[in-house]
Amino acid sequence: MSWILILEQSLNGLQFGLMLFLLAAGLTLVFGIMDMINLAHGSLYMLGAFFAATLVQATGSFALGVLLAIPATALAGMLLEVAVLRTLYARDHLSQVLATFALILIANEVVRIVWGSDLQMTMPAALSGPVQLLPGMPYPAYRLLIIGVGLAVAALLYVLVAKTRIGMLVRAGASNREMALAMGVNIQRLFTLVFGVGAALCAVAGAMLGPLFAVQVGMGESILILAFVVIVIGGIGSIRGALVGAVLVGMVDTIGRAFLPHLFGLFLPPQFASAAGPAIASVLVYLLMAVVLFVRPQGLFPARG
Amino acid sequence: MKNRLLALAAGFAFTMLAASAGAADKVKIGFVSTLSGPSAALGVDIRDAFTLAVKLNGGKLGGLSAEILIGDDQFKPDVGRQLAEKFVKLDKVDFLTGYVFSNIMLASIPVAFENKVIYVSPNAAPSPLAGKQCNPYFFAVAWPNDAYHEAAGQYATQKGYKSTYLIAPNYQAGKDSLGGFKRFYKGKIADEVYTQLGQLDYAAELAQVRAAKPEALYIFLPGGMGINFIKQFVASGLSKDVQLITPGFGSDQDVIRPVGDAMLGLFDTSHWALDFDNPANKKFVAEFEKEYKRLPSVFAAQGYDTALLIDSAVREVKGKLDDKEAVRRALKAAKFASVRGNFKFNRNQYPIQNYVLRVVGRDAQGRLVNKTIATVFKDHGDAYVQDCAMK
Amino acid sequence: MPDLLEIRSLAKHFGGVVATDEVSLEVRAGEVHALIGPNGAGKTTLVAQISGSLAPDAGSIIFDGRDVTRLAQHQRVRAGLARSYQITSIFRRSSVIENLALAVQARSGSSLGFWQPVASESGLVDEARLIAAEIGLSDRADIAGGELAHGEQRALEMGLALATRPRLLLLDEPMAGMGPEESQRIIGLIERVRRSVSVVLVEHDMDAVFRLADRISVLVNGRVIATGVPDEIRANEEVRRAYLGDEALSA
Amino acid sequence: MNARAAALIAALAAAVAFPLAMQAADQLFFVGFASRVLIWAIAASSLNLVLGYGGMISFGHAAFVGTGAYVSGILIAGGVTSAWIGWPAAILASAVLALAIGAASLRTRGAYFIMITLAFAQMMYYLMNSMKAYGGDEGLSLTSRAALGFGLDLGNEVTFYYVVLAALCALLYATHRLAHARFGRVIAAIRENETRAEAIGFPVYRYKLICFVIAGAAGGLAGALLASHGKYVSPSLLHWTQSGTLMIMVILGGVGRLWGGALGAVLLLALEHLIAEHPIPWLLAIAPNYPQHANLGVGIVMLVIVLYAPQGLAGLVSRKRHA
Repeated sequence: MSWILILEQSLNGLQFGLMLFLLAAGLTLVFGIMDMINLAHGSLYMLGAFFAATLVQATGSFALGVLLAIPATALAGMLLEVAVLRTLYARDHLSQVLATFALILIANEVVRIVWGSDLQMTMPAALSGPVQLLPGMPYPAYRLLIIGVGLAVAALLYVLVAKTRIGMLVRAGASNREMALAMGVNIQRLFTLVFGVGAALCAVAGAMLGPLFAVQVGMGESILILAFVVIVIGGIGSIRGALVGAVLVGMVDTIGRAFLPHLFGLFLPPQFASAAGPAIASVLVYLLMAVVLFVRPQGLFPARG
Repeated sequence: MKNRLLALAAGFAFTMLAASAGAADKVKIGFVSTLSGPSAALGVDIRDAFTLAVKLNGGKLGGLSAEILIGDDQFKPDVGRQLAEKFVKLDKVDFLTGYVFSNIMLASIPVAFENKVIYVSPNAAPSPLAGKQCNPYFFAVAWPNDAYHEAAGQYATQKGYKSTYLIAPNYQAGKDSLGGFKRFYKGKIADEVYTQLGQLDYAAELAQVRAAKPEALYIFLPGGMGINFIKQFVASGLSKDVQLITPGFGSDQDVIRPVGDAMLGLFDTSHWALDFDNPANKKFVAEFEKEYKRLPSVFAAQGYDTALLIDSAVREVKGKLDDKEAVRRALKAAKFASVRGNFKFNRNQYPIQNYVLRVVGRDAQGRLVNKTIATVFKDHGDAYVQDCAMK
Repeated sequence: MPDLLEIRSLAKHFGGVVATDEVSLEVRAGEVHALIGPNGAGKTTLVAQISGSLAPDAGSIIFDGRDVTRLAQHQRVRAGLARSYQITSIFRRSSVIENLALAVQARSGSSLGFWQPVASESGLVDEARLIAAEIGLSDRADIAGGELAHGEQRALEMGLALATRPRLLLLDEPMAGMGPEESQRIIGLIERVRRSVSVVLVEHDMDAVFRLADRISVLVNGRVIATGVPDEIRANEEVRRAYLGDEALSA
Repeated sequence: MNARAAALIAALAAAVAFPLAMQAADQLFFVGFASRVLIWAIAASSLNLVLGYGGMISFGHAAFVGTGAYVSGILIAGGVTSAWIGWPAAILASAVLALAIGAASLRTRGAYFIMITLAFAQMMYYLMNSMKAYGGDEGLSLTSRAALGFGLDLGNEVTFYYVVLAALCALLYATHRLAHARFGRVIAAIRENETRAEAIGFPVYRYKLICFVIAGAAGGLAGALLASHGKYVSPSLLHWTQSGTLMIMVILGGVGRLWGGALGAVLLLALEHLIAEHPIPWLLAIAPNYPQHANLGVGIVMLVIVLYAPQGLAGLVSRKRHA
């Protein structure tokens, strides 16, 4: 096993983890501030990808299409918040779970009616080749772009949350909802805004991953569960926890899939290793979650005391 | 409580009435295929070609008016199975057909077998059904699951590739494919990797390929998987160092359309090509393009042949579809002009036919198409027929 | 009198805030021990640690000669340590009798009965009726907890604790939000109960405290600054300064 | 009371007569269909046990149904066809899984609990997906249904239907007994006021866990029946959206009501069938593809129920989590 291979797989893990972070960040804020479980978050990711695929085709420019898809998805998210989700904050979790599960069904069918079950999205031609990172180690340019965008958005989010007044309110809300409520100022508008930001982050993830995966109905359903795992690991309401959790999950998943079967092959009989390797690798992140839960039930970076 | 029960009872009664109304002098086909999701192009091509054949036939199959019930399995075995259940038991179809993917078909066709409904497979032809589990109610119209891969292995050997890396999804057809390749490949296998069926991100696998430094890379990744893989393969820069080989469907029109110029020069093996020079094929390609404004893929050719085969059998038995033995004999005779040219059924009801090497190039109008270069196998059957007890 | 409850150097922090600061105190068998202090002094936090719903960071709790620091709340209840809540916590949809019968059920044998209807166990209901009579709710026995008047709910709140047959009752502001008349009812109830049960009483109503308590501990900023009989507390300069002053004057 | 008893007897009589009528009409498809509906009724009723009776918002119930299906399917595929071995084994396996998942997730509450049950169930989905020995994502096709003995052939649709019906009735009767027994009172109390239940001396965690395990075990039975019914098991049974569907059934039928799960399953599946198979002509004229978008209707109905008719969600766990 060469170092280059390990490095390359780590970059792949980082790329996946950063995209997971974009999803988990919005989700964890909504949890933290509104104490609301939103299963339809994955639908916003799907919507973002469909918007992006459509707009990239319509404008003929990848960058422009993606940039337009972000506010479009944010708007859709805020509309959803105002129309439906707002009434759910005060309700019990069961209602939230059911209503947002219903939203998934609705979103899937609406997308199917509007766009059909899937769309093609192509990456910009200039980025469809490799970049020579190190001697002997070319890396796909597009994946580097994803890593760059992920890091930039994470930094932006950090500045937004740590340095601005809105960020201060958001942090206060995440760590102490009653206090945020007591502050009273435009709390409703703050919620809508946070929701819009969450949706925008979904759109970034959906648009960036669109050319790598398929833009299709139901694309948000599996990745949503991984975002939950990230939040459980990172701690509800914590952006920092979401970042650490997401990168951890991305790394563990990618590296596990890449190396575990070989690792098992070193000290287990081959027929067992080839069966157990992929099986364990596929559940590795869930085992990680179980361990974190056992050691730190509130997650690695609990936002609340 | 009572009212709700009444409403339900009424619902069932309604359903029954509606279902019991059926005509006698027509042929009913249940067509289940993958019609949505990233791999939908395959099922859509089969469906379009099948319905085209029926349309060109004046809406009839073997002289009987044809009713085609279409269902989308959504790439999910359980959905495919439920549709089979409905078509066979509720709609009481005469033939079942359509499935693209072996796993979905394998989950679904026991329903047909148990109810003595013949399944005519337009694509999937897994090895177990060729050998020990061969079944009188199963006809493979296209090609045995291993065949393309055997041809590809033969080709890789002829080219003298010293080491080849193999990737296939972790399911029956995937195992069959790599088994087929290895049967005829004499070089070294660099590694043999099975990925999740339906996987779309291949970053991790590509990194492993780079580390293994093989001379050639053989992939069996149908539909959306292959499209994504080839794009990512090109993006990773591996295409400079490693020769990619695919089975025929792996670089056919459904892949060429989304991937584009990156496909140029790719070699593949197939039992059919656009440029096959026989009247049936010329008519098929022209009519297909006229109807759907796109070039047919190998899947379309298979769907078209499937309709023609059923047509010939229904005509042969003069519409007496209840005589299953007669229908079987008629199907096995395969008295129709196939777009692939000559072929015949082996005793396991899998085809014996030729396989060719193709390369992606440009046609006269500058479009990317597969061109036939050479014949790899002549009158090639499958390796499992000796295990089949059927005569 | 021997000590029924002994608390040794109990400590609890929330982040940087010290909620319980090296608290040590003893409750003697048969006494009513009042716990007073200004809002935020850590009284409820202390009760939570004694009852077992909150784990202390350090220190130990000895009940009847047995270290119960590591025991779960339900185990302490079975050992005879029951509590009532400052904010009424009853089963609002169940009737008074059902509320009490449930508490009786909790201490009478296993509840892993999956088949025999609980309604057929007359013993549970009979005992629940006795307790209903004790707390003065006999004529309201079949009313749902949520529909009772506030004072009645407070009585049921205490009744639920009593139904577990405790030896030590932790009462967290039993008279919270009550008018004088309703308070009298609860005071009367405590007077009756104290004959058989020891009581830790957290209460803001100083009249009630000084009328009921055998001894009083004063908690300020998580620390016990004084313990003694009512007259000692009344006379304690530090207590007057820190807390009692205004109210004692106004009383 | 009398009206209820009459309705009960009428419903039972209809359920018993149904397959005979269908057989007479040569519509065996509907007997198979009804068996499937009843099996889902068992699954939904088992979820109702934990969701409605226990007040735990478990979003991973498909894992228990799926595990039961796999265990019984694997046994049949391995030649152990006896239902007397396969079904108890399925129930036991699901119970053990529920014990493990419950023990970990019941330490948390609120949104955490929902997410963790979801995640662990999805873990089972991926695990079975990658278990090549048991079919992987291809699923496991069985050559026969389980064998019951006593001259009963489960391969016969009508016999199978009656066995499923008997299982459902047994489960509902047991649930009825349980709800009125000591244990039922305790979990009802925990659902209503967990803090107080602990404070009067009930080991709340243990009771919740037991309830969780019983529900998981009953889900395993549904899975075992499902494996035999379709003679096919696949990981999609374990997918988390399947848990969501089960939840929809329970809500439609009535959370915490004895008949809730069964009613919801019948309602949802019958509706799905009617929409797909018998499109309304005038609606078809406006929206030609509407039968393919049945889920849109289901989603909207669910949303409206949750938003505007919360009292319709009877027995709802109404307490909101407090820190």
